[in-house]
Amino acid sequence: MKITNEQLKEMYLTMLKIRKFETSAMDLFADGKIPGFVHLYIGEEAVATGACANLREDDYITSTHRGHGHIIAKGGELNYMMAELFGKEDGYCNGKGGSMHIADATKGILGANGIVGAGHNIAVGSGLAIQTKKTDQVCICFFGDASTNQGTFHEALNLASVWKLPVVFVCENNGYGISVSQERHQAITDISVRGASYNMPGITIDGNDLFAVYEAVGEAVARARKGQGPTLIECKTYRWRGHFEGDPTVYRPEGELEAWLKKDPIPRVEKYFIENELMTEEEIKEMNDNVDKMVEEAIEFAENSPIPSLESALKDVYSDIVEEGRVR
Amino acid sequence: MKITNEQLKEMYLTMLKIRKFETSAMDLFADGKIPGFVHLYIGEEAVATGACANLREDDYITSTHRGHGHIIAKGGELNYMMAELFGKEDGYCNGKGGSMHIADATKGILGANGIVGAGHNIAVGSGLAIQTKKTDQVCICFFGDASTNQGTFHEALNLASVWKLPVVFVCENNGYGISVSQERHQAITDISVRGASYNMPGITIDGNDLFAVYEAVGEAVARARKGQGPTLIECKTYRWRGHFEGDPTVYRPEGELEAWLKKDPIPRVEKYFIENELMTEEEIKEMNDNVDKMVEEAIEFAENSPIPSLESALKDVYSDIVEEGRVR
Amino acid sequence: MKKMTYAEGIREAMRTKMKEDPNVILFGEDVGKFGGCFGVSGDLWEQFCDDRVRDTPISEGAIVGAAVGSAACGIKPIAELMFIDFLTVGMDQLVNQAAKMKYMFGGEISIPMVLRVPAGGGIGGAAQHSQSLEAWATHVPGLKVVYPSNAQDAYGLLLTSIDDPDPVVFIENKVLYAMQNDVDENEMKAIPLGKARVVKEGSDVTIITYGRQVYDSLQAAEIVAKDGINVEVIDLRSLFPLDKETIVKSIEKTHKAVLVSEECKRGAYTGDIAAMIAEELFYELDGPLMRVGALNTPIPFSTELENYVMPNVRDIELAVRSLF
Amino acid sequence: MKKMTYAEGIREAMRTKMKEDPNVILFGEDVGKFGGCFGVSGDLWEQFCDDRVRDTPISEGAIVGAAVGSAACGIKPIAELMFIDFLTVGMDQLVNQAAKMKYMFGGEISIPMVLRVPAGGGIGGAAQHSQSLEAWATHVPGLKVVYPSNAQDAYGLLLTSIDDPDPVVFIENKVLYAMQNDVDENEMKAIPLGKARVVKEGSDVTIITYGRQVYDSLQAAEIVAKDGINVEVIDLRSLFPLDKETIVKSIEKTHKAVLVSEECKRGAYTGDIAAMIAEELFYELDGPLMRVGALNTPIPFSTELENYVMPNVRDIELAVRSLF
Ligand SMILES: Cc1ncc(C[n+]2csc(CCOP(=O)(O)OP(=O)(O)O)c2C)c(N)n1
Ligand SMILES: Cc1ncc(C[n+]2csc(CCOP(=O)(O)OP(=O)(O)O)c2C)c(N)n1
Ligand SMILES: [Mg+2]
Ligand SMILES: [Mg+2]
Repeated sequence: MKITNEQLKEMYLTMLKIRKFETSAMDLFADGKIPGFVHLYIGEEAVATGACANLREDDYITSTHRGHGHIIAKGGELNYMMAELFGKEDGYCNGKGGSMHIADATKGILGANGIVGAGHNIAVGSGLAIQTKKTDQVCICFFGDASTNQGTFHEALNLASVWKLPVVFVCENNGYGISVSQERHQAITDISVRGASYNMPGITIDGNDLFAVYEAVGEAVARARKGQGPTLIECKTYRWRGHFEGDPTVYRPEGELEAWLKKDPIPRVEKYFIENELMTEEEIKEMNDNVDKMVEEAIEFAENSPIPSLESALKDVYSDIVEEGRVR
Repeated sequence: MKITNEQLKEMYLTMLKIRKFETSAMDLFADGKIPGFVHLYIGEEAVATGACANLREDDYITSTHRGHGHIIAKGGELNYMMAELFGKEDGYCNGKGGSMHIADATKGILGANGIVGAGHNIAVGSGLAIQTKKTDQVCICFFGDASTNQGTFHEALNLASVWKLPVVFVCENNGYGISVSQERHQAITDISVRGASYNMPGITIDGNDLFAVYEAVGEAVARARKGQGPTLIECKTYRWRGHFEGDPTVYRPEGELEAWLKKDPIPRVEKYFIENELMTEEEIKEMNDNVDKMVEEAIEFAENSPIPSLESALKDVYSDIVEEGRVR
Repeated sequence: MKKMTYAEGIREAMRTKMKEDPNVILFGEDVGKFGGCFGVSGDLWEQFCDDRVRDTPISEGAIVGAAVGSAACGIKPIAELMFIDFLTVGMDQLVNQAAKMKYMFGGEISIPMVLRVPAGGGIGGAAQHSQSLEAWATHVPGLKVVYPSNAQDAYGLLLTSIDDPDPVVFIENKVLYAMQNDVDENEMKAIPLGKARVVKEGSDVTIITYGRQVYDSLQAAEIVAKDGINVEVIDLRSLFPLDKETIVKSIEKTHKAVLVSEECKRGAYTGDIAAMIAEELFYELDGPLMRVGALNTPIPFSTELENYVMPNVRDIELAVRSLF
Repeated sequence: MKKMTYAEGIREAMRTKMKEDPNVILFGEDVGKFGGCFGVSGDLWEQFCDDRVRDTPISEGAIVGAAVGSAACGIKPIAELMFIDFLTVGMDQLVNQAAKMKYMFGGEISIPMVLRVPAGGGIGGAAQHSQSLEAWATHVPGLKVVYPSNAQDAYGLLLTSIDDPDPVVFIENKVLYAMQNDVDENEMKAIPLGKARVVKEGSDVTIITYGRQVYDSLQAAEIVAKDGINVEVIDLRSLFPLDKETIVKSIEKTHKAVLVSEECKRGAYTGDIAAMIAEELFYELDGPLMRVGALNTPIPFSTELENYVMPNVRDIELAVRSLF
């Protein structure tokens, strides 16, 4: 699979958007501007970016509680995302969803999800819809290592494989489910071995290597488009922050984070740009500045967006029924 | 593992008890004496028998909707079983459970189960209890091929393996989940490959070969008793009858049943007895007659047992609360 | 007028919609060649083949989840669970996904799925195959809950449910499957959700019920009619949306009500309706709100015990009489 | 008197029982070194180590199932689900196994397990992390359902629940975790299930509530007291067994009732209690049975919307006033 320079720059831009969006979300949460739970994607940017770079706008993804990265990579707009994190009216969900429930139907984003393991079968359903409509779309299902112990993982992979559905299962193995390390939540090292249970190809790659992710997912997407069925891809990566903002990460062995910080996926691409003379230091800096601006704009957009009207709380429970509100 | 002659005769007796109990249940259901659903074990006798022959009375089993064979093999008494099938007061559950819900705590039988896949995690719990009490008991978990697509299978095997619980997972692969053949419910041939997903030993054996079952489960039980963790054993077998009594089995390819009838596990043992001069034809006949009598007695016991009192319907919902009944 | 069973009503509604719209598909355990555990899908597989009538593995989570996901992508899935008792296995997908997605996502995504679930006792199925769990579903904002009592309603309500943009839990009563009803061939059409049917008009007391208990209620009404008690019987047809208007009108007339369902009484949905009446129509009432349900036990296996635990005509009759 | 948080009350009850009986164990996601998502298990892992305080994989079915199976084999497991919303994932094991085993098996097997589940809104958790699902559990014969409102009750009720031979769903309110209450050190002992507490005596109207709404109800009572309305507030403490006696006595005195919970109103357990009152105590009532609950929507994320959807002091006040 060949990556054009344009594609690579596009991907780099995406990674920057994720990194900077998340860094801002981190600060805003600390400042008390974002309520609820926030799970950041910092350190894992290459996975969502490399994977989604293989998708068309009419392809689908399902996401997780740690969804900002997936959504940005699939084309989600920073303004609406940030406004949603703030719980504002102009947010993707009009303030009703928050960080864990962002969706964008127009971009095939079937939603972040607060239930670990729930996306797996939604992705299967998406594959079923594609197969029923006989199009060549695909769906990428993103999920964490710990979610692969959920029964839904098993049921989804089994069904996708029996029905040969166009779903690519992308596991983000960041070594932990909250505080529980992989070796304490499953007795295997490579989650990709689980593909064999469904006679499904399974591979393990370096999830901090944008090129590796792009390529592996690209092949799987091509197979899926051709009706050759699903694939399981395990991307080894690491989350830099705690599980959610506020997590003191007492469970991390010393030095672990530091070792992973060295594997930061972003400088790896920058180095490639420089070495291959695709971008200059200045161009890189400019792109960074641009993204900084985008994120600032998003924050401004979010700050300026109104608080949702109270009546809006009653809307969209059903398509056709709106119950009465409070008298108070 | 060496089998003594006594053990072998005991196992043969067990197989006969299962076969004849089930054949009677079949007739009684046809005669309208047994209400509800009845799932028969005919053809699969070697699995339960060979497996349970490795267990002590204080070991545990969990069973399924097709549970009669497991229960007999673990020492369940025909009288109480038959009375339960009739829904009578002297049945194992005082008529409240029926075919799908027979248990005998004194024999470590944690219950047949009407929910496909529910036994898996109950077995895990049993293993957890054993580990907590630090005894050398084990639990055998019986389940069908189609149940291995239930999320519970996955969660149970994963947890049993992470915690190294003394559970032996015995899969009865009879080729079908109701009307759906294995190739249509999963994309694999040998279910034992799924052990690898949990770093758990997995083997496939001929489930109609009593010796093979006895030996394979024996090794797994020994491992479990020593604290070396769980094992997955797939026993290939076949159910001679429909899924439940009344099933017209339209889904079976021609000749399939006939081929399996030839692999009847019972004559295989009889042949061994004769060839090795362990039992004469007459002794075999005598044992058969004895079992016929046992089953007849069980039917008589069931027929003579009273219908449960209506007030009993209100008992045993809780240990300490009995609500009011009907006024009517 | 022609005869049709309840199961046929359901099947024909599926056939009608599947013929009309290639995006309507059916899947579940053994719904294909086998024709469904209760024979409801029957010959649909022969007509629509593997792609549109699919046998699934035993994976209720995946069944409900696939319904949610495909519905989110523009398909109109009908998913069948073999027994409502197995909803426990696919509950997350129904409650946390299907019911909430439209709301959580600010209206972005609709889930036009139907989940068909056979419910109720009366077939010796014992504790894990006989439950009535409609109360769980009615308690979940975002779900619609339909429970037909006869072939014509089953047909008309399922047509509507399949077309409905929201997730519908379509509850079918196992004992009714084989029951034949007269259907009016000119009236084989969609029935809106949220419209109850006054099965029998009366002036003295209102029985509010649905599903199988409609028949028991009518019988009880006949019995007490001999003593001059004129019962009105309302078949709710859909539990949510609830036809409050019809309930209110009836109670304003009769000033008495008996609520009947097969649910175990504690926590039954009839309790919620009774509570609504006790809150909003209190001054219309001139007697206690009686409720008839199953006893608060799991459903026992033995036929005699099951019959004792389940509500019957006599229980309804006594509840009605207690008000006079 | 000393101060104790609700979370501490729960933790100390577990500690007491774990010290007393080696068969009491605790497991769930991140309950070990991490100390639990809400810090409830705290330092228990340090005291009792890996064997008795176990982190599990993310597998709610296995967590509840392991509780059922180990309880059936003579252990007294305490299983924690991180949020009650995840009950949907382990529902089968609770409803079809734990609740029914004793009955289905004719009394042969008991399931002395406790399932601890944090419930309710108020922390910006949005639709999938804020539900109140007690009504589901109360509708299942075989389950006991406990819902403490303060540290002392949490302690005493959990002691009893751990010793109870039947499965107990022990519901904890997230917002209360950090709330400090005065506890009477001489009264740190088991509280029987099924005994409500009259938190405030009154003569004019009875508020029946539990959990977090006890505090809102007391505040509302204070507000209306200024206008001479003397409210009695009952904290149910256990939803099943239900202390009917205390309810009956109070209503025989006040003849009016308001039922308050955080559940969305449709299908709430308060409806069942209201229905019971409307059936059995109708002639004691001299006004509508008022109910206060959350709106019938999923819980929205934005703080303002969440506050609007959730019931509050003003709603209770208005419900009380409407009766005078
Ligand atoms: C059904 C369910 N169980 C538990 C949780 C609580 N929870 C949220 S995220 C998480 C850990 C998920 O780990 P993993 O799948 O590896 O994803 P990561 O957070 O590492 O990206 C847990 C336990 C949940 N949200 N849903
Ligand atoms: C959760 C659940 N789903 C579906 C069923 C209906 N059902 C009962 S047995 C069965 C097939 C089981 O197949 P398998 O596990 O292979 O066991 P076998 O019947 O072949 O022994 C099905 C689908 C059930 N009882 N429980
Ligand atoms: Mg992880
Ligand atoms: Mg099978």
